[in-house]
Amino acid sequence: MQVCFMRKLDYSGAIREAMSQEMERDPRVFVYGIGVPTWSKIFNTTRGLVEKFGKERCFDTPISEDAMTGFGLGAAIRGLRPIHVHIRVDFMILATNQLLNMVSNYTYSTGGKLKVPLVVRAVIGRGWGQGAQHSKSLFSNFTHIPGLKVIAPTTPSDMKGMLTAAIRDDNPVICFEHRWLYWAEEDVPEEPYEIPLGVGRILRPGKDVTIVGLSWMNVEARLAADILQKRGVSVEIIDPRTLAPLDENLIIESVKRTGRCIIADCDWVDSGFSAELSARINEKCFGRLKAPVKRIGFAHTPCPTVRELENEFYPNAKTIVHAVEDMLGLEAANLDGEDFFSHERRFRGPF
Amino acid sequence: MQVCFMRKLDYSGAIREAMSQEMERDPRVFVYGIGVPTWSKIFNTTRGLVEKFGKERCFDTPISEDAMTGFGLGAAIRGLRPIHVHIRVDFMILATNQLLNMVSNYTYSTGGKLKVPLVVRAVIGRGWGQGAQHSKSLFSNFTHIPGLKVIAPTTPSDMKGMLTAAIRDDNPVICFEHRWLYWAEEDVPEEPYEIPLGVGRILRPGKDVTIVGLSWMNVEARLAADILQKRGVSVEIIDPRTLAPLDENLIIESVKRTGRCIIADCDWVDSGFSAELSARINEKCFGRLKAPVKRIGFAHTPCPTVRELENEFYPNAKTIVHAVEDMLGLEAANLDGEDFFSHERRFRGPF
Amino acid sequence: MVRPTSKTTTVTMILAREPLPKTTAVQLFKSLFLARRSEEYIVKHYPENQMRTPMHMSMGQEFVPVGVCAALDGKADVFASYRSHAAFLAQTHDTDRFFSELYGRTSGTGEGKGGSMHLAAPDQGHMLSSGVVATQIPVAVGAAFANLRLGTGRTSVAFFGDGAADAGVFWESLNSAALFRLPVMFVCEDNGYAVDTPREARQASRSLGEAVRPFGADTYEDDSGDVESVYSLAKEAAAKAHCDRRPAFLNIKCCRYLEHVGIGTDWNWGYRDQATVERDWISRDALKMQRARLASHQMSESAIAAMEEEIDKAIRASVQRAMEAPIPAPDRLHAGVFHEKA
Amino acid sequence: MVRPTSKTTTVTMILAREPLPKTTAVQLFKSLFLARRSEEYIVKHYPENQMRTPMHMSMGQEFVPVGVCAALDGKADVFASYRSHAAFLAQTHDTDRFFSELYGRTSGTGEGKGGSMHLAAPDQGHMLSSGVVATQIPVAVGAAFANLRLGTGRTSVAFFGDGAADAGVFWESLNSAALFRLPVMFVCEDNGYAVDTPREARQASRSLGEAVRPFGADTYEDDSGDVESVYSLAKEAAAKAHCDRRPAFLNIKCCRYLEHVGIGTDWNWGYRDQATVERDWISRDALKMQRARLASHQMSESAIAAMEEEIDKAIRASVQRAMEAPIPAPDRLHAGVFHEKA
Ligand SMILES: Cc1ncc(C[n+]2csc(CCOP(=O)(O)OP(=O)(O)O)c2C)c(N)n1
Ligand SMILES: Cc1ncc(C[n+]2csc(CCOP(=O)(O)OP(=O)(O)O)c2C)c(N)n1
Ligand SMILES: [Mg+2]
Ligand SMILES: [Mg+2]
Repeated sequence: MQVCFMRKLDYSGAIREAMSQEMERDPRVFVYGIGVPTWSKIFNTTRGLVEKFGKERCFDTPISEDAMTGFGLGAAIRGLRPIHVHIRVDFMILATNQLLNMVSNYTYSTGGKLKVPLVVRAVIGRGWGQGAQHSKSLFSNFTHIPGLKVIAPTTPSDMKGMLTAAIRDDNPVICFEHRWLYWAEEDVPEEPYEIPLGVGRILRPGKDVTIVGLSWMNVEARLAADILQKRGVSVEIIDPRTLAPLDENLIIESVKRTGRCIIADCDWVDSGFSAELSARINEKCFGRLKAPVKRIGFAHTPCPTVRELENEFYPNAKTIVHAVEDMLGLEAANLDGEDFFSHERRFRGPF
Repeated sequence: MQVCFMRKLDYSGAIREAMSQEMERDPRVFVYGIGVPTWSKIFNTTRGLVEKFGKERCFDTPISEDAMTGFGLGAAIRGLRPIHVHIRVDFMILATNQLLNMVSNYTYSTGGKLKVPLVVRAVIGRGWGQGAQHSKSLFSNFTHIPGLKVIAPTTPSDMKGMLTAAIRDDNPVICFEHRWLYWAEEDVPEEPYEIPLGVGRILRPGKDVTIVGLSWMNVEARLAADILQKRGVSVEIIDPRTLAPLDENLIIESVKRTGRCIIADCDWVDSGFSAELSARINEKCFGRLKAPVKRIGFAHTPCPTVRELENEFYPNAKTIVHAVEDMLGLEAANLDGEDFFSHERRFRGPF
Repeated sequence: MVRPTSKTTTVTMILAREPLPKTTAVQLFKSLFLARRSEEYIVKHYPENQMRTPMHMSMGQEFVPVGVCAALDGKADVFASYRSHAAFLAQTHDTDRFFSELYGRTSGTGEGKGGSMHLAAPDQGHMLSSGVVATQIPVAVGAAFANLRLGTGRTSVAFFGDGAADAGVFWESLNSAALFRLPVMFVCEDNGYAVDTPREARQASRSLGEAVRPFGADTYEDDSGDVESVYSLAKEAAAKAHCDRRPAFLNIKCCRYLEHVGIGTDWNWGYRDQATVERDWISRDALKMQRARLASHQMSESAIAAMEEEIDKAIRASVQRAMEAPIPAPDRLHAGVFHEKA
Repeated sequence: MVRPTSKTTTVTMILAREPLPKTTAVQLFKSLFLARRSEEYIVKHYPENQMRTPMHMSMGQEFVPVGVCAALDGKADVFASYRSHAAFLAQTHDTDRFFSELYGRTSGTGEGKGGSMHLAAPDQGHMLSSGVVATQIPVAVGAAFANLRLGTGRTSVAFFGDGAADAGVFWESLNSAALFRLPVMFVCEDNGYAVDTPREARQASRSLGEAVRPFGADTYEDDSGDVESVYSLAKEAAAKAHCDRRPAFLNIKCCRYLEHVGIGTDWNWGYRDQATVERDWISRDALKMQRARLASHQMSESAIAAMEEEIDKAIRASVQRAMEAPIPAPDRLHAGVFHEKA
């Protein structure tokens, strides 16, 4: 009999706990990046680590993302297990050269001789009117690259298990974390555990339409599903959790069952990961679809700052509800009475 | 009556001529980048320019792609019209930060006040066993980004007209050039002309299956079409030419006519531009497809060096022929007698 | 007190010591006051949550852009970071468009699309501010190239923090500017910290100027905290840069009074000591010093106060206009992704 | 002739002048000869088009990695550029895996997947060479961190060309190594050109060492063209780096004899003058000098020739084995994208 101790933990706590437990378990694990031990503690995800593990294993860096990524690669191939943190994916863009030209093919080009146990955490998600340079997601820019694993867990327990698995993985894993998820709470086991990468999850079973949600959009999808349920629409929500390698079957099976699919992404649609999902679903569910696959994502513009345009830019549960209505030929419901998520209830600036 | 003087010109000549004519026409145009006035002249595409326009308008740079991209942006917003050249897209990766965080949103974030007449040329395509760091295409990493225009002309006359249009465009345009195309020759008008960006082209009309080809893959598609024609299969080839903004209708109309579509890309398939094309085609041709859309591209591995594995990595006309056969339920033909393209007939190292 | 580190030593020191004429002193005071008071209004109104954009306040550092922009007399092309309120106002004095942008209005510098981190008035020489550290620096180099080629007579100025010198692109930009012989002004607003990480925890060099010099720039250092000193230094540096066609690097020590982002103080963060900051910086606040200087120029307290009141009134009016200006209509979201031919 | 630019001046000069013991002289000669002769075989066989990978030849520059790797006596982790034939052979002496990789065989360093630009024998301390300029440099810094943390006693060495110093990441890496107090050896194989662009057309600094020093590295310069000089310098630099936990920067002037990529010469390109190169470099070729030194160590011509013949034979055998080794089966394409748990 295995007793499993649970307690409520939020998503940032789950990240912290996964890192802390792995650092305890394995002295080769370390975490670093701009602001990691100081400042905001990266939305609290690194709180307590420097106190517990010291400056050698939890440290700040110069604003040199390019070199610091190469640094992680070098440490990884020489026996350590680095976790590199970027407080925004927009800054990880400075690491593109190392990630695409180096990290992704070190194992392959050495005929499998070198392993690269490197985790790169990148924060995404909407903030306080942050504009074009602090709002990207760029999932597909990395899922496009062979040799990189890409994860984007949604729930705290998924996060803990998958980050643990990522840290133990001998390959580079990019972990996308939507900042609004840091507030999410649920029962999370206390002991360390792994959730294997490459395995998706049915977040909510349903039969009329499948929503494949990415990261935060799963939360919006759940809100949408609740609303739609009241109107008798049964929504299945699939969280791929790992974007590469993708648990394609889980998605395909679901869409074959429901015959309808909406992909809800928190990224641009054009050449986004939603395109890859749609392409695969269309290929594998050929003849089984009752309606065209629908993709939801950012508007195809740079992200504006002013709230009113930002609200147009970002999709949410409403967007999903209306997409489902459209797809099922239902009339658009009046959603005035519904309680949608607003980050303004959680924080008000300055970032 | 408009007389139009034609003569045979190859693809690199077309690029050279477009740049030269625009530099003549407009003193604000200049071209720069590593090796631009020296060395290989970027596969001959910059030959003669420094002699004609001097070092101020055709110059070499330090190996500083990041700064040199910002440099182009600064020159562009302050009245010049730079053309920045990368002898491989793999080196343009070092410019990702400027392209994604800066160049793409300068116009938007200024409420449309600033214009960014910047052309960035990037060479792609297979060389002499170049391996993982000299083989990428990365179309989708840029088509994903609002605010960037992306072109990949296939024929010399398209190249001349589209590059001319790109240089005259007040927005950033990334121009992908497959190095094997430099050898392509055709009749090209002597005088300057524009082919508008965002307009695709039917390279070959047909009725059984549509092949959407990207860059070099159009050449392979034509070879495939010739072979298939002998077996009575009529192939339509569409070259989008501009990837962003995409001439979606041309493609959709074609696929609606043929009911079948193969996308032939010279890039990785996963989250590649082929995914975007497939997603759109499936959405817009819903119910009109006789078979699932098929995507052809690189194997999902880093590019190996050794020729025998490279041959597995890269798709070609054979891949297309077999895909069409598959799709139409034809038996696989024996292609032994066919004359496929081999770069080894054109060059043998060292690069 | 100026510690010049380049060959322009003597000239600079003399210039810095000569008192500036009264008109310049007044001009500098006004510009300083404009920036300071504008930010005071931000502090006041920000909690109303109508300026919904991250605020990286210039407060304390205003004398750097104020001195430099005044020295260049409007003929600057300014490339600044997210911390660019002061740079924007020093260069443009345009509180209308400034507040409109912060309030996200159609009348803003980017019709609300840019926000605090992306201020732009290219017609007045304030190019787009940038929120990714050091990204604006190479852009300034390219603009200098264009300005030289087109003979505009404008000077390209990059403002950035000490943190930007951690970034490789800073060194690439410096090298390129020197190599291409471009008179770019690289102005480091050296407040000693990147957020709460001190320079010593990010840079191994003893002094930034020392590291910059061999790259082929003339380097200048200033820890006076004095707008007139910066003004003189910038004038000198710009003249030399244009004359020799060499970039100039100005390392101006300064102090950010408020937290990294936001309108509060950060004394409780523990990375710096309030008493020390007050002693070393706030006590010799540049605005205060400049106000005192006006008195020494025989300006009466009431004349100064009247000047202040006038500026204050103008700012209040700008805030008011901004609050009343229209919010962009939803369909503006898709406008302006590309530049449309006129 | 050594021109030391750091504080280690005197020691370095003395060391450099003391003749090395015969065993070391022989070892260096063998290693030089191995690299040179291996490349001569490449020149011979490349036209057969069985080594279908771009060749960036080390010829002329071998003394740099040979001296450095010998000085570190196998305890180096080498991070080299695409121009890494000599570095690979100096570190590993493994002509079998070397030629197998060039021929694209399963027995190669990357079972044919890497090719000339991506040589790897991590078990022997040659990490993956890299074809994108400067990319290997920060990786060396991270490896130094791991080596220090894990107490391996190994020294992380980055070999790169003068062109890599154009790149921002070089300066970031230098700064990080100094900041983190890591004994990284930054070894610039300064052949004066990036392809055919001379350093003066890419870098504004008067000397690279001068620019590097303020970043917190000890800097060394050597234009002797002499493997023993490099050896001594590297020994000294490594000792100091470990002792002071400071990075070392070695700028070793050298000359690429052949074209940038390929097996031919490039005298007809016009960017450098054959006669000058011959006078300044080829006439005092490091291999030739070292061979002469053996004679002064009382080695007979026949003993030297026998040694050469032995190495030559070994290389010929490696080439032969490589040509006969199996080509990877098509299904190997998909193998090794990810590291599989054993
Ligand atoms: C490339 C990049 N990495 C990280 C960040 C996050 N960040 C924002 S401001 C800042 C500190 C910058 O310090 P400094 O350049 O000294 O400017 P200051 O804020 O002191 O004015 C950091 C690390 C960023 N904006 N860009
Ligand atoms: C980032 C990047 N930009 C451009 C290139 C193209 N390129 C290959 S080698 C080279 C010259 C490098 O010169 P240097 O570093 O001095 O090395 P050398 O070839 O002289 O050994 C260039 C520009 C590249 N490989 N990587
Ligand atoms: Mg600072
Ligand atoms: Mg060189």
